Amino acid sequence: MDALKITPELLLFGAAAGLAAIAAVGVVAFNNAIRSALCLVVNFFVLAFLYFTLNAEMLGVTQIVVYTGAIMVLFLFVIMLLNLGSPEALEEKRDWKRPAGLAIGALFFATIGSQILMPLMKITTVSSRDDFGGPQAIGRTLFSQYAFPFEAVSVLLLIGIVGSILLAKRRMS
Amino acid sequence: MLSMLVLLPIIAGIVLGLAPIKKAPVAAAIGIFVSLVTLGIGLAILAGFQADSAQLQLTERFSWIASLGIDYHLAVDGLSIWLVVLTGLLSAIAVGYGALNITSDLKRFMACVLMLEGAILGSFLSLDLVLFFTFFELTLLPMWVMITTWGGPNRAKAAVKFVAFTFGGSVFMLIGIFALAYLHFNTTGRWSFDVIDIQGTVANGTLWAKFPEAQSWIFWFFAVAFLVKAPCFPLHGWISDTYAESPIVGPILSSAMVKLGSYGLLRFCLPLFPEAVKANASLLAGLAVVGIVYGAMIAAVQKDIRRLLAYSTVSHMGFVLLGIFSLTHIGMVGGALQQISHGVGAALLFLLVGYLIKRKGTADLREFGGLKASLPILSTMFLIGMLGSVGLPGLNGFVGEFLSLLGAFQAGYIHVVVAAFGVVVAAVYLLYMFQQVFYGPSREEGAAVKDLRAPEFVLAGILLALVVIGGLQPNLFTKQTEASLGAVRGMVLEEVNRRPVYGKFPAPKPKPTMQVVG
Amino acid sequence: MNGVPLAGYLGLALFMFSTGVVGVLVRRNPIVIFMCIELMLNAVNLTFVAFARYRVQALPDDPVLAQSQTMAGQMMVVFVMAVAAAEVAVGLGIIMAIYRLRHNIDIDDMNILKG
Amino acid sequence: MDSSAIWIVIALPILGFLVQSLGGGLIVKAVGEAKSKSILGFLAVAPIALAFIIGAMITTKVGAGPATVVTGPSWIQIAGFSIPFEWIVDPLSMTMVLIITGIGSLIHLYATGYMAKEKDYARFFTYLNLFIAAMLILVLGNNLALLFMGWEGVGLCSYLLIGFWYKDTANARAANKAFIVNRIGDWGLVLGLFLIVCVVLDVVPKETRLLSYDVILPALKTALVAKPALATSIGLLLFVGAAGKSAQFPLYVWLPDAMAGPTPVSALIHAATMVTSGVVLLNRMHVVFECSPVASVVVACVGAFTALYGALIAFGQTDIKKILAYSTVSQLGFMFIGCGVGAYWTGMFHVTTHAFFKALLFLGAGAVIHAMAHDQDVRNYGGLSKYLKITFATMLVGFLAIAGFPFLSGFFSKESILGAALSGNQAVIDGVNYGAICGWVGLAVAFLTAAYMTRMMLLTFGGKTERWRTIEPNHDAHGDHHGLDKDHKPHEVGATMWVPLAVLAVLSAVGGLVLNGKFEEWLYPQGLAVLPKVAEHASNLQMYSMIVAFGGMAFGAAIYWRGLPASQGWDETKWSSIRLAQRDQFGFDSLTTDLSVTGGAELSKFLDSTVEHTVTSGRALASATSGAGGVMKFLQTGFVRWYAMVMLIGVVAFIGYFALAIHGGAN
Amino acid sequence: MDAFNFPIPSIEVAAVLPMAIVALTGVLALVTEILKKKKTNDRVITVTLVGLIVAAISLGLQLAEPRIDTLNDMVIRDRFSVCTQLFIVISAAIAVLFSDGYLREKRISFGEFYPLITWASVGAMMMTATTNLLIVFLGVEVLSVALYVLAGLSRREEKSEESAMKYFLLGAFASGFLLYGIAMVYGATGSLNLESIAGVWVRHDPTQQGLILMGVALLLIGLGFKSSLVPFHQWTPDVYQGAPTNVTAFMATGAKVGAFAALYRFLDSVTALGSIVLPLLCTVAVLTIVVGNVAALKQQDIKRILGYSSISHAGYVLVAMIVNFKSLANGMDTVLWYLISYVVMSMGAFAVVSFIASSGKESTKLADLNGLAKRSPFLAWSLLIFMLSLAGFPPTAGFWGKAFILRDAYVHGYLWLAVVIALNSIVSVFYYYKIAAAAFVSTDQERFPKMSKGLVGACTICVAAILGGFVFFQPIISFLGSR
Repeated sequence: MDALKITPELLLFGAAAGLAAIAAVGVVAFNNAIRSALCLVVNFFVLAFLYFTLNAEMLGVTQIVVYTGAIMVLFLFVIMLLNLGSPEALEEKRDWKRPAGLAIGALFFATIGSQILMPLMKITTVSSRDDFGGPQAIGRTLFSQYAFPFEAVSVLLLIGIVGSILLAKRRMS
Repeated sequence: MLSMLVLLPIIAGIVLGLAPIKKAPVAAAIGIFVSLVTLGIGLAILAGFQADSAQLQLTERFSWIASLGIDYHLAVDGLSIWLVVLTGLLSAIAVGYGALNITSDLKRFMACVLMLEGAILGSFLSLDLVLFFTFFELTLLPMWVMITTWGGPNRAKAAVKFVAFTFGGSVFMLIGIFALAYLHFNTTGRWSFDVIDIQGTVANGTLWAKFPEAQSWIFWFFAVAFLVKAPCFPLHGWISDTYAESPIVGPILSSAMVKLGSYGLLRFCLPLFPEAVKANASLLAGLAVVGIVYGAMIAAVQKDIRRLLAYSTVSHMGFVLLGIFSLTHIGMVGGALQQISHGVGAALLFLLVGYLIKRKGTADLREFGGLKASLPILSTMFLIGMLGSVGLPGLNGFVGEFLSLLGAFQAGYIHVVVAAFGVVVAAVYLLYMFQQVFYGPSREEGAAVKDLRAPEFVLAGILLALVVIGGLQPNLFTKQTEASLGAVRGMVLEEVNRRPVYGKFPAPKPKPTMQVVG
Repeated sequence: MNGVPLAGYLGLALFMFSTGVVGVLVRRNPIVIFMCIELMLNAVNLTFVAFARYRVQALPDDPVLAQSQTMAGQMMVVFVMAVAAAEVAVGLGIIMAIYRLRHNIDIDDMNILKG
Repeated sequence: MDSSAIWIVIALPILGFLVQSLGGGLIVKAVGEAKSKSILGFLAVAPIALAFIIGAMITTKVGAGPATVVTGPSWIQIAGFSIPFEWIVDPLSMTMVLIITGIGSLIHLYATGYMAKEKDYARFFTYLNLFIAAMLILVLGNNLALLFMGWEGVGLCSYLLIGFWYKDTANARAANKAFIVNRIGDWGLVLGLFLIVCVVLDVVPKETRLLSYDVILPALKTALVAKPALATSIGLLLFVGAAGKSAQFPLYVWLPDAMAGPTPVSALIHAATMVTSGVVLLNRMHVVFECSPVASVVVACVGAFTALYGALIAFGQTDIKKILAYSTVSQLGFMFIGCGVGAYWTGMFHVTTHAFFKALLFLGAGAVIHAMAHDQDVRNYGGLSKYLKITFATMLVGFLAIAGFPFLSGFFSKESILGAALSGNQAVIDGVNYGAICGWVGLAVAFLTAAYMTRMMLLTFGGKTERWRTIEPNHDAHGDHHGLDKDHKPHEVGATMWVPLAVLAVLSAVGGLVLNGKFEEWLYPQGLAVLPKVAEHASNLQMYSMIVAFGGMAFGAAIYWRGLPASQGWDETKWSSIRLAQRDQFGFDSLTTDLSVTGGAELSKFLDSTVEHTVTSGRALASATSGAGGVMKFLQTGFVRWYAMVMLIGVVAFIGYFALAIHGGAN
Repeated sequence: MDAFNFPIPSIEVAAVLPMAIVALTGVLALVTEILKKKKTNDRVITVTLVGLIVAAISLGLQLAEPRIDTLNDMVIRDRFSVCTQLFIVISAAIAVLFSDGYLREKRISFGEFYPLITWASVGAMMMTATTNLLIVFLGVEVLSVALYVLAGLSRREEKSEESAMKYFLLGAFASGFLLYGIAMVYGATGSLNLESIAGVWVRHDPTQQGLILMGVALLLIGLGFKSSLVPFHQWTPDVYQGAPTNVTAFMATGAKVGAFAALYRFLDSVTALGSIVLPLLCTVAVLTIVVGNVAALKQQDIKRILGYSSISHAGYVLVAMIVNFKSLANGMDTVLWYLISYVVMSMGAFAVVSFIASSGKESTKLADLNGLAKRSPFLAWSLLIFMLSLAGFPPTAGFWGKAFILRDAYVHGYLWLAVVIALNSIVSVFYYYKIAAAAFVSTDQERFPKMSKGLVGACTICVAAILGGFVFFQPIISFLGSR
């Protein structure tokens, strides 16, 4: 604990983390699906920022492009398409599952937290090279050591394409 | 020879089941032919059987699963020889009965009977535990098909009960089999599921000396399977529904099948777990006694004639178990003899009950009455069969019961006093049954029922003759078994290194030692 | 970003993950549930990156291996993103298909299959 | 004739049985029903008569030496235990052979007439011949197993014959009752056998014929002399068997009901032969009882009590066969007194004379019943001596014999029993001479016997009132006879029926005189095995006997000379409570029947509906399991969020478990 | 910068060849499907089957080969992976074999089914052939995403879509945990390889132990979901019931083999944590067995019953792994035999059930099987044999599977688990019985469609495998490379 000094970096992290946390809560708390989605976008942006703070520039960029740019747009698109934007479209009931879910979630948080956060509290120094997150490093690794998973993902994406076509196309038989 | 005995009916059954035979008489003819050939082989084996020896005869042994030491191993000895003949006989009777009475899908019926016969024979002849288990379980399938296809209104329930009980018992035996084989492996460094091998290790004491605490539970795991089959109180729950709901051929064949229980005890439990047997003999004899009296009491309040006889089976098999667990020579011979006697006697009664049901269309005792007038031959046969079951001296039921009780008495079991009382209750329910069916005012409306036709008479007559012969000359049925029983008894009672060992019999003739045991 | 403890990132990630989990439990809109799952995945991604940045020195002094281990975390993130994309495509497809069939995607209305 | 001819004696009735059973139907078919009866009748009587002749010839050769054993093939033969078919030819067995075949052939002859109108003629004689065969096996078998075979065989025939008219359910019930009560006795007998085997084996370990008399009797003597307790156990167990077969209290209950059978059956089986098997058994196994005063006392006392009890009940009966049945019970009690006090031969003496006069009485009663269209109620009789002269005359002899009229057969045999009881001191425990007490009881019973027999005779034959004329004719159940109309006169029976009556009357009259005092020498030439001889005569006993006999008769005559007293008439509400109690066997039969039958049935039903229905059938287990299945079905709600929550609970449980594990002994 | 110049890893073609063949088969099938002119899918099927058979041959040739680690240690070829991959391919092939008739009767003309099922197989195969968590994750996702789609294949049926939705949401939820677990393990060891766990655990470093334990727990949850272990099993019956029967068949067999293989690899790597993991695993195994069997008792839907039955079988397999925990390689025969016998018997059962579908309708209540024995005795008897095998009766392959689990349980001191299995086997008889018996109830209704050759072929293969597997146990297990 003694090592923890208040530094500008820490303050900046705190602010970002707070924003991310608030956004995350917003995803769950807003009844309106669009608001949830927008909160998620905010959250993803902050995450991208945090990746930058961790020197993982490539991932930060990808996060913005893939998640915020593609995935979340897809979400919003579907929400709009199905006209689920208004709160009336899908009324959220308050039932016993809410407090129960919250309680169990809190228990989950507490248990894992107690196991991984406490022992790691002291670690404040980074251990990897600062350039570890650059596009070059990523690219070299991806196409050498990670060639196999790279190919595997191609199968996965193919499934995604075929599958989404299959599920979305109008001709049912 | 033995393979032929086992495989002929099974293969014939499968072929018959698959063959596109449309005409019932053809199927009947094939069924009768195969069953008679099987019976003939059985009789030939009996004729060539060397009576004074406990030796395993006609051994056939091939490696099946080499890495585990599981063999295809068949052989016959005194414990099994008569059961083999009994099975062949009852199957022939069942086939004959089926040919006369089954109207729907006779082909499949014949296939079932033949497969069941093969499975029972296989169980009696297998010396490899896994092979035995296979045949033991294989008996369930044809029986199940028989119940579900030709059974009574509650056949579904009865069938599942039958399967669940039997399987429930045997699945524990499966654990026991593999545990035992493992212990044998651990002792000798060699995998084997062969009774002969394992018994050798038991006989020289190495196996249980190394694993003394395992003996008791493995014994019970084996015993439960056999006690369910036997059926021994309190594991007899399947028999009532099974007998009442299956076609009458079911109980007839089951009269051979339940012997798998007592045979299994003799073949496996006694030689392999001598100390556990000695420790638990009194308890098991006690269960047998409870079964004798309890079965008789429950039988006495049954309304369905087949249920009554089912409980009578519980009661009668109690004598078998009592005799076996007396661990005296007389008792064991009595038990072994009672197996055959009950097989013949119960089959006869069920056959006759089948005739009755066919004539009256019901098995409810209250619906019968006064049939003696119109069915003189049937009633006479029934009377003799019933008296055999009651245990009248001169008929076959008596000798086995008498010797079992005497053996148990010699062993110092005080429960004999109660068991002997079971004979009284047996008279109660059997006479009651006879009275309900044949005595009293006639209850027939319209045309009188017809007495036995010639083929029906022949079927019952064969069994009836055996009932009488078995009562007057029981030696015929005991002389082949005595040497083997003596050996088994020695395997239990002798000191570790003096125990007889399968395959190494210079086979001293069983000594007539009759000390009180226990 | 010296001075920021690893536990900070991990704690944030854990919080996001837990929030996502709670969201799955309490929301009825399958799209939102799915978004919550995305939240969980992103939390895990953050964990990976943080570990990649902070944790590799604990391992033997083999620079190549050390680098390889550093990269492993980032690689995970890359592939998780790809997987998320495929999942989103299929997941939203399923939601669309259901919507076409019953014009309602309330998760609590879906229990033909039960018992 | 050589002893081995005994095979022929046994084979003859078996042959008759086979001919009747297998050929009966064929003969009927071949010659027609009417003609067949004479053929079948001849085929039934001839083997028995022939057996009697051969038996008699063998008997003449039987001397005082050791018994001859004729051995045949083995029956049960296993290592260490064997039971051969072997026959013992000795005075005891031959006495019984003569009674069985002699009386048997007479009764067969009688039955050809009595059953003449019966459809199932062949079946009747099948059973009857089988009975003779079984009875012969019982008495001739040289081991207890053969005895048991015969024992059960006669029980079976008794069962079959009691239920001969099976269409009446009551008859079937009576048959069942007889068989089952006998089985209770057999229970004791079998256990006794087992005990004997064990005891004998200790003495002669090498022997295998562990039930043969020539082996066990000496062995038992050796073993039991020093062990009276063991002897008592064996003795009592055997006595249970004997009491069952010989209708001793409390196992007598089947015998009165057994009267449901045709009357010749009652005469042969339930009076002359089968019921005396118990006495035969006691004579055979006397060694055991000699070694056990306790068992002897029990035998004597039960006998005395039974004698008294039977006699008392006989007063309350109105059915002529029932009167005779209780009389039989009572007389059997006498025999057991004799055996109990150690004078086994007196029991046999009484067996013999009783066979004569009781058979005679039963057959006579049969003739009466026959004449009265199967009405058996003595209240419906009266004044029959006029119509049934021969019957009356012969029955009178029988009556006098049983009543103890001096110098008739019953007088001698009864007197020898009582004499042995009063003078002997075998049945003594702790100085109390139970034998003597039994003797005095017996004397009282003799009085009662004379009285109730007088009652029966007077109600049947005496008086002027022909009560049957005023009674609604009784249509019997099996309907083979016409009812007796008011105008109809009772007819005397035909020759086939009265000839046996006459023969038996002669035997009853002179049998005692001829045989008196000879039985001891005849049956026990070497004396008893352990005990000293018992004197047969007590001082003044003859006088006492005469007094009680005449007293009894006078007592009976005083009441019944004029006919039926109203206090015993048809209106049973007017009966005195004592008389009612006598009629109802003092409530014993209904009590035991209720207790055993109803109680047993209730217990069985209870077990059936509880243990059997729920436990052993696996129902309880099955429903519990399926209930658990229902709970799981309920938990499978079909809601995704619920599943997710269950998953998360699982997750928390998992991680919680690991979190705790790390503290509680990781590694 | 040069430090990032990782060398191109060595590639042993043989090790990845089967997966590559199957993946390419999918592509080829897709192309064939796109190019097809006629309405039939015959060509697609031919292509798929040929591809799968070629893959099977390439696997068969590698059965006895030594272990290879290739592609940066991301792919392992050893006996276990080859065997399980073979099982997966067999499973897919049989599913393909009977699918044509089924899909036609269901009026589902999507030829895309065939490429998707081959790709799903690729995912399952990836799971078996690696100890790298990234590959495990990707395998899980490839398999799952394909199955999400396949579950919703019957677009007109609400239950199909519902099952797809449930499967998808819960599956993604579970992958989240799996992934988080991977992150923990990575955080502790710095490696994505399972084999690194043991080495780190023994250091007793408190900063690592917590991470490892949490990681292990979360991985277990993720894999437990795929293998449907209690309490992560609830999706199973619903999805099995709702998905088209041929898809369910593959889900219950091929996908399960993949899941168990991953579980096997995972358990193999955490032996060092035995004292902590085992009690939990035992509890889970018992719960899984009991819940699966007991819940099946009350069911009326055949596919649901089979779903619960597959849960209980998961428990049995878990027991096989638990009792051999200290040295899983020694128990490999047991696990492998159980898996292959389970694949054929379960596949066969679903194949028969698929016969119910007729003219676009499919109701899988027990009563819908009535009359099968009359319509097609062959199928009814096949079904009976499958049920016998599932219940573990001789003479079927399932008997050996159960027997060896019981043996192993006893040998390694888990007699009580053997007894639990024995007791539950008794329970299982009741519901297997219900299914078999339903087929033999005769009705005159002619509801069943024309029998397709593929169905007959699939059933024949399964029956032959089950009966042959009993008799020829020795040659088969030798062929699978047993020592």
